[in-house]
Amino acid sequence: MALINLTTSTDENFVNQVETLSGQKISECYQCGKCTAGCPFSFAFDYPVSQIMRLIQIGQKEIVLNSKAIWLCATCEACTTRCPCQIDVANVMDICRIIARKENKVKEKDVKLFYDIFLESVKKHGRIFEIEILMKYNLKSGKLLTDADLGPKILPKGKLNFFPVNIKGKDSVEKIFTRFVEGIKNNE
Amino acid sequence: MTDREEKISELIKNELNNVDFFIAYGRGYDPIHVKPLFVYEEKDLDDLVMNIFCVHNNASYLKTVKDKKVGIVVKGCDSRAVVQLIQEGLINRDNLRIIGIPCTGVISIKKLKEKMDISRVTEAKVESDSVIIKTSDEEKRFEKDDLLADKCLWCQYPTPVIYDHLVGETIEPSRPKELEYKIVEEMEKEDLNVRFEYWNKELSRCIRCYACRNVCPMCVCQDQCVMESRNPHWISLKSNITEKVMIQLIHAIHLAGRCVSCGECERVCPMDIPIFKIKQKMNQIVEELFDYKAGIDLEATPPLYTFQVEEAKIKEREW
Amino acid sequence: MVMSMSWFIPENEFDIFVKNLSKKRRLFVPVKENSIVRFVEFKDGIKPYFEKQATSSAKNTIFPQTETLFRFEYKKDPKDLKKFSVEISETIEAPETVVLGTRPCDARGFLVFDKVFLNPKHPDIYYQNRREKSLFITMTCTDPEPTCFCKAVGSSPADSLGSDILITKVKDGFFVETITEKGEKLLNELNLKDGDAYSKEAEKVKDEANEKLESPFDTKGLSADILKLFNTNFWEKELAHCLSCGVCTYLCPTCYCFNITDETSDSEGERIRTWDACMFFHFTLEGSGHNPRPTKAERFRNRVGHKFSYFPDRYDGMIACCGCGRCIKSCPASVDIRKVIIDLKEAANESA
Amino acid sequence: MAEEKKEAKIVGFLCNWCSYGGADTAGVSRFKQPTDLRIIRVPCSGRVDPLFVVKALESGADGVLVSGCHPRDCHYSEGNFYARRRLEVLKRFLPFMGIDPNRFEYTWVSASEGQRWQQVVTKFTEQIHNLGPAPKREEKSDR
Amino acid sequence: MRIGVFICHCGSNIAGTVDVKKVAEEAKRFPHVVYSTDYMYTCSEPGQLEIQEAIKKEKLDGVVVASCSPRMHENTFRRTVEKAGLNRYMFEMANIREHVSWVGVDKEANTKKAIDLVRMAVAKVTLNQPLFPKSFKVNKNVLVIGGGVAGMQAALDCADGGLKVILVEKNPSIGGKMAKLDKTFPTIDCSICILGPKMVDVGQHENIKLYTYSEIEEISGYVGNYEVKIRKKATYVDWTKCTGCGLCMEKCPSKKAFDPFNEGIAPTTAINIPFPQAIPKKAKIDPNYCRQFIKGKCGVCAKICPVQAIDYEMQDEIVTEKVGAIIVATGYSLFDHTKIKEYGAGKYLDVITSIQYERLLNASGPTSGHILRPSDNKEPKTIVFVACVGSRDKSLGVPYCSNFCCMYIAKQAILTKDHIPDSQSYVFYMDIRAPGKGYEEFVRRAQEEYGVKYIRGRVSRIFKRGDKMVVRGSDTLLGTQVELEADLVVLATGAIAEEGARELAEKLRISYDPYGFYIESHPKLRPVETNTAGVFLAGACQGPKDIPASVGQGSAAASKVLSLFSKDLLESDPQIAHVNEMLCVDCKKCIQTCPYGAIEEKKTPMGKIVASVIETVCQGCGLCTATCPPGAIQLQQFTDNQLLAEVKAFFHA
Amino acid sequence: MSKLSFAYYPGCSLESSAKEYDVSTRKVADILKVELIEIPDWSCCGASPAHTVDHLFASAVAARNLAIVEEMGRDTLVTPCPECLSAFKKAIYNMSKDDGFKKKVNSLLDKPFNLNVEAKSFLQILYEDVGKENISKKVIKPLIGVNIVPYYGCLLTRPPDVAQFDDPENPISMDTILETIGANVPYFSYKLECCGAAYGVTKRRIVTKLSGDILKTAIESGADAVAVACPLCQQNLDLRQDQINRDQGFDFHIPILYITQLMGLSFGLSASELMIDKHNVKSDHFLEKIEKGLKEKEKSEKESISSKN
Repeated sequence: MALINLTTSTDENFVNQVETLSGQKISECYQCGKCTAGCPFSFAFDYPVSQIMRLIQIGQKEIVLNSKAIWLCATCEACTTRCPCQIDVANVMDICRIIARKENKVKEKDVKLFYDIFLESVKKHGRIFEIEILMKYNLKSGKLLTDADLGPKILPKGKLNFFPVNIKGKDSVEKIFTRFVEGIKNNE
Repeated sequence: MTDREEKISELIKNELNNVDFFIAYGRGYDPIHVKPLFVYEEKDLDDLVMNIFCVHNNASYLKTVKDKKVGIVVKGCDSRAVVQLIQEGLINRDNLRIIGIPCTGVISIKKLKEKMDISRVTEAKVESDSVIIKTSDEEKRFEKDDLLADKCLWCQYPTPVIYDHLVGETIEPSRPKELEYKIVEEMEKEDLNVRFEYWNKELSRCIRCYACRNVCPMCVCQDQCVMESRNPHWISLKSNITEKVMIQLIHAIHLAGRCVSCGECERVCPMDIPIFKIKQKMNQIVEELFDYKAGIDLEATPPLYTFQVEEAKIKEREW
Repeated sequence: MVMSMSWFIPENEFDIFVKNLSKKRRLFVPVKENSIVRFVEFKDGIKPYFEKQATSSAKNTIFPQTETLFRFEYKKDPKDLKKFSVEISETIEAPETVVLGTRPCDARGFLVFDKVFLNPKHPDIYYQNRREKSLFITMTCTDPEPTCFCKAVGSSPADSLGSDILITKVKDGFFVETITEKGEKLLNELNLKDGDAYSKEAEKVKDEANEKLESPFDTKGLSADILKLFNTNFWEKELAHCLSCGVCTYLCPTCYCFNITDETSDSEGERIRTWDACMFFHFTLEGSGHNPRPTKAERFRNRVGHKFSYFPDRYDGMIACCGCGRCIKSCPASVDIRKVIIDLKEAANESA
Repeated sequence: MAEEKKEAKIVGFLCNWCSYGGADTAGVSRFKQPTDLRIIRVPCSGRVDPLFVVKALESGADGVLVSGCHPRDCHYSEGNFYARRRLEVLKRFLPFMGIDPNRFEYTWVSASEGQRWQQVVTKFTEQIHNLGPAPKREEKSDR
Repeated sequence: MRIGVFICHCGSNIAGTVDVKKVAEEAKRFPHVVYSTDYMYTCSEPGQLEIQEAIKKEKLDGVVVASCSPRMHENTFRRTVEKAGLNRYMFEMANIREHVSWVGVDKEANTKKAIDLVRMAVAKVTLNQPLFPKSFKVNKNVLVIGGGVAGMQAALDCADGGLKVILVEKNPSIGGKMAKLDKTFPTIDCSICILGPKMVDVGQHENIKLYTYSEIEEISGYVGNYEVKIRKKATYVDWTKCTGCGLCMEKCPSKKAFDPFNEGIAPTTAINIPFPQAIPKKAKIDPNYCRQFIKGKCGVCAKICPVQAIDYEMQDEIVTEKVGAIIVATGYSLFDHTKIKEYGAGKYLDVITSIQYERLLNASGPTSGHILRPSDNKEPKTIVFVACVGSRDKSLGVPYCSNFCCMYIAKQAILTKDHIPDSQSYVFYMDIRAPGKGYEEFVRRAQEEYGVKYIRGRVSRIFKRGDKMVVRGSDTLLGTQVELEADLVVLATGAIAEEGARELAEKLRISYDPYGFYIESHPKLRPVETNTAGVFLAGACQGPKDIPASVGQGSAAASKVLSLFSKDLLESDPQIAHVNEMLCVDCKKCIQTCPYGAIEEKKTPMGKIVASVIETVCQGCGLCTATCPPGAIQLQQFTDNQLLAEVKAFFHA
Repeated sequence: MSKLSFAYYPGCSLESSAKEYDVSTRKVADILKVELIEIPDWSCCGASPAHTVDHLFASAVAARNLAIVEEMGRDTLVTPCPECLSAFKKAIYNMSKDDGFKKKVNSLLDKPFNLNVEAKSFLQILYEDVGKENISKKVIKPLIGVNIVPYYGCLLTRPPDVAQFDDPENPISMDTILETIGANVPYFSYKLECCGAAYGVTKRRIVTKLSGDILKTAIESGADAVAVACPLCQQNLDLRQDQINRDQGFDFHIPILYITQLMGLSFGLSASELMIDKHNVKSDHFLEKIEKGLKEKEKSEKESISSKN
């Protein structure tokens, strides 16, 4: 890790932002490492979860928001369940993703892309359309062959729908999306 | 005499040997005014009545006759005062003989007064759900529910909660409990300043006669009450609004968690000030906070004379 | 007493009469509030209520529940803080006052007050000032109630004693007659119609009213009977249901007892006079802690005794009760003073 | 200037062991506070009869504050448990009589919590200033 | 009255932001004030002299000093006025330093506030009454509750000082936790070897009366005069006869009884002597396992006992003792590790607690000091110690540090290496807390000399893989997950309050913190006193502490008792409740709420039943005064009228 | 037992890739007399993608369905899918904790959700409402002779404040059901370890590592099959088993079956009825083992009867 100049890089607003949005008091973390110890994704993270907590404590916004870790957390809740300080750690990770998304800092583009396509599908049909999601993802990510090997395994089973299920109330679902976006605009 | 009156009369007759006197209800100066009847000997029973006009809470007298053996006729609401007094150790159950009267409600004279001139009533009777009042010049028939005291409309204790003898069958509560705090809720629809002025206006009529306090079965200080004792000097003897408000606040606070909702304070007010509302607000708070109603459980403790280390409904760090 | 002169106010002009009365002076009228009626100062928008006897008497109009007798202030000598003087400022407040709508019983009540407060040897200047500047316009009681017993105490529904003006409701309006000079002076100011034409009708109304009422008991020998039963347990049994509150005394037109206390804050204060009631424990509580009337029976005995024995014995047989029945009507425990007296006489006879 | 600076009439009942000590700690630490509050020392918040609050409000207080040891920390082991119940009841009761419940607060401040005391005083004083002077009852002694 | 007012400048502390001259001038206008002045340092000797002179010259009968907090100098000035002949309670203070000059910046507003505070103090002192303390005789026996090392030390010190000591221990033997330990840190000396002689001293001291297997049933009274009811639990063995020969243990057919002394790591017999060094060394029957109790027949011990001490019909017995002071030394318990599901909740045989491990290490333990793991009695080679199990864990309700775990882990790791030279120990820790004398060096030795590997991070999960226990933790220094396959896992369970601590506190009327540890009077200056006069604390009942600290507190508590008992008479604080019998209506509310049981009913000569304050029991909280509806019971010096006068003085200014 | 009846939320996966879970759930429910009324016009719960956008938004997407259940007059939403379950439970939890949040959520919705509905997993219904006694009554072909390890995944019991079901560290609901239907349940230390969840598409390496560890531990525990209650877990462990083998160098062929499928088998339903044949990993061997176990049991019972005779 490069030198961190705490004088110039500490962002107290970021600490407050995370605390407010998550409802968690980050300073309660005393770095015991139990979250990291139980995190199934530790091996894949660039910063283990306890270090993410630490980085938030000292206001290292850039490092946190640009980390892979926040995108690779699958919200399995092991950390939250075991935290001796009763911090909802998974929620904090979630909030970091949300902030990163808002600030357009997305280290794991593919993960975000997948999420976006997923939600697009929900917005469009009211439910997700699995094949469409996979195809779009492959196209947009440029990883055309993602799970291509699975096709022959699953397609013959006749389980996947080739046409989307459009629910009757899909308008009302779409309205959740539009109202939410409007709400954000109005707040700004 | 009605059957019920015969029965009560008989019971009192038999019990008179066990007590110094019995407190029942007797004929007053007209058919709608009943008085608390102190029975010392059999002949006093000639005056005995038991009807829908027996509004008084006879338990109000118990505090003044602590050292006597007393018999008492109580309705459901009255009995709660008896329970509360025993619970607080203010009277001794062993000194009491209790005749319980299941009750479907008593008349509010104030309500009746609003509906007709009651200065010359010659006869009053109840026919199923109607009340018929005859005066020298007219006869009027009312729906019973229109005349009942407010407390009767949400009564949950039509049958006394404590008694040695019960005259009549147990009555299951049938009135809607939701109405209990209706008068409170209606008041709370108003803004703070409207409430402030409301009480200024209503309480300005107070003449400091202390009837509300003296009739209150739970006001055990009586002659030593701080409302008039001047020591400690909580209030002066002035008849200004501040002191009048203070009087009601003292009453409410001293009664918090002890008030049995008999409504006597308001009934006796010669100036018709709606002070029962104040008590009911306190009762509502106590019920909400401590899940407690006074005068139900002989073993309970009034909530302000005890505590829980962790209070379920009081937030600790709000301030 | 002057010759009575009479006027007439048509029904629809009565409001104007009321308003005119209030122009130069303080006017008290009975007003209905919730289910009760009491005397309050008239202001625009107030609707007087004359239909029934007022719940409380009119005594507050000249004998307020609280009055400041004087204010005082301790002043220190700045040169020697141990030395101080007391400055006293008088506070008699006695505006011209008219009380409209009293009943004969209310007006008669003040005669009892007068005996006490206008005692020539030591008149009470506060009462005296106000009494002199007050005037009572009484209404004939055409509708006596079953609790009324004014006849038993020597009055009647059309009694004018104690009033300055008497008004009697006749068919089309109000027949007005002056009883005192003060009354006449006032009515002369007001420019009313002549009332002679209605005097007969009014007399009839009064006679009818007087007939409506009977006397429930005879006061003869009562004073002695009370003294006879003084040390018996009659009182305790008879008044067992009394709550010892102040309703009867505070609504009573003749009860005049008071208390005097000082209220001080910092170095100034006031001496106040407030109503008191013989039904209260504190009424006779002595500084030592001793109380000659510790129980309610003794206190009620005093009330009856005072009204029907000690007061008449002292003041030429005047009974300190005007029979208005308020104490019966408003008693929370339905104590009936008539019954007490009837029972008392019976008990006195029996013990004889 | 005098207008702007007009002080509110605020009285505080503080238990001797915790809150009065907390106010002392705030003083020793020079934690600046608004000057409106006058403190009355009582041995325990359990000593505070709710009637004192009522009396102060009726006497013209714009705000009343009661402060004691944190529950479970009472010097007299139980006093503040009773206080908590009684003051909570009072707080809920005042608005029924038309008295703004925000004119009365009760709180727990320990002897070591000087900073907390500063915050409580500042917040409460601000709250009372925002409410303005308490409405006065019209004293027409109606004779 | 003639009241004098003295306004202190406190140098510039007050005078800097308060116009003290103006305050003094203004005070002259207050009723009853006949003298008012300001002074640079009122608390200084000349300042005090000035007050005394004024009292004499101006014939003052009340004094108000406006200066610092009464918590600072109330007693100083009370003594001052007393020396001038005034009753010490005819004095009030206005706190214009801590509450005014130090917290307000606006001099004008501060001055106004100071004037108000002085006015309020004057209004109050006007109503003050002279009060006089009462003297009462002291019973010089002392009760010590708890026979662990702290309680033993306290008992011995008191007994050596000539006091009669009643020592109550709830277990069958004294010795406490220390008796179970193998060695002690940082000296690695044998625990029972140093404790044993002390236990014998306690057992044999002529001034110590020992009640073991006994509990406190009820405590009443007050400092100098406590009455204590003690429940002697039935042992089913007549201890006056039992010689501790142990024959019964040999023959008892029920051999699977739970052994609390060995922490359940091995069974014992239904009739047993807890351990060889027990004091008193007497047998007792555990009826939960005894066949005579379960099946109604057996009676082997009764037959075998050479002195016929067995009594199956024995009942609990209540005895009463009178004492003048109480030392509470009830110790602590250990966190129940079965609450932690991710560590197996006690289900894995090879995950044990450190106190169990202590018994495994101990030569008189079930394995005779050989470390054998419970599942298969094999010698473990890889041992993992997990720190902070039930410490520093908010989610388990134990946010505090248990104080001594770091040290005993180091000790156990060292001993492990001594016992099994080819073993490797690991310690998962978060911080090492070793602030005592020689402690840090000790922990360093564990790492440097004994090769114990310390891993900084908490363990997330323990599970079984084959016959190994997998410990998954993190190494936060590396920033990574780590996993260890251990033969034995030792959980360093933290200290929690003793079971029943809260109930005992309520009996003693002392306070406890949210975790059940007892609260001392002052955390720094009165560490072994409680807020209840005559009750003192020693050892871990006040908070987790190690042996030297516990012993130190035991001695400290004993010295407090000795100094308390150095007088034959005690004085009671007269600032207590007083009943106006005329006003009392016998509503009993004060009796019901008094936290001290200091109010009783009595009959006046007139036959009236009224409340009556037991003056020596009343602590002056005033709850009764706030409770009494007619205001009949008044806390002197804080009466309703005095407080109302203060309110009035402020609002009617 | 009176008939149980619930509002049923299958969720998107159960409509397509996890159809067999839906089918087996409905069949098992039918046999156990649990009425599942599909929520009319339900929409996607939002799952974890919605949570990365905004919690308000995520709660609204979920709450739309809860509001419909309220409209149905039902008080419980039942879903087999833990991901959906978690979305609903979190919405309810957050909304009931904070009134302001609730108001904001409802402002995004056409119809407000008034918190009169709770969400439960179908597993919870089986374990708590139906109970093992009632399940055992329906077992006609107990799964004798096979070892099955239960794999719960992350969200059924976590975080405990939200989930309010079973033990967060050592759940036993599936263990109990498996034992009830006759299977042998070996100690399995990976009950709760994450399979990699939704990263199957985007981060295959992560999934194959985590899922591989689970399979490895299962096989070391002696499992013949893994019981699951989550469509994502099933997909990762079954559909991706070949990817796992390839990435991690394993050669596993262990059937991954829904708990409902296993129950169905014990209730006498056929493998094809339960769509067991639609899985990637063949279950033939596993099924044979069951048959064999049954036969052996019958045989031994007969023997014991004849020996008694």
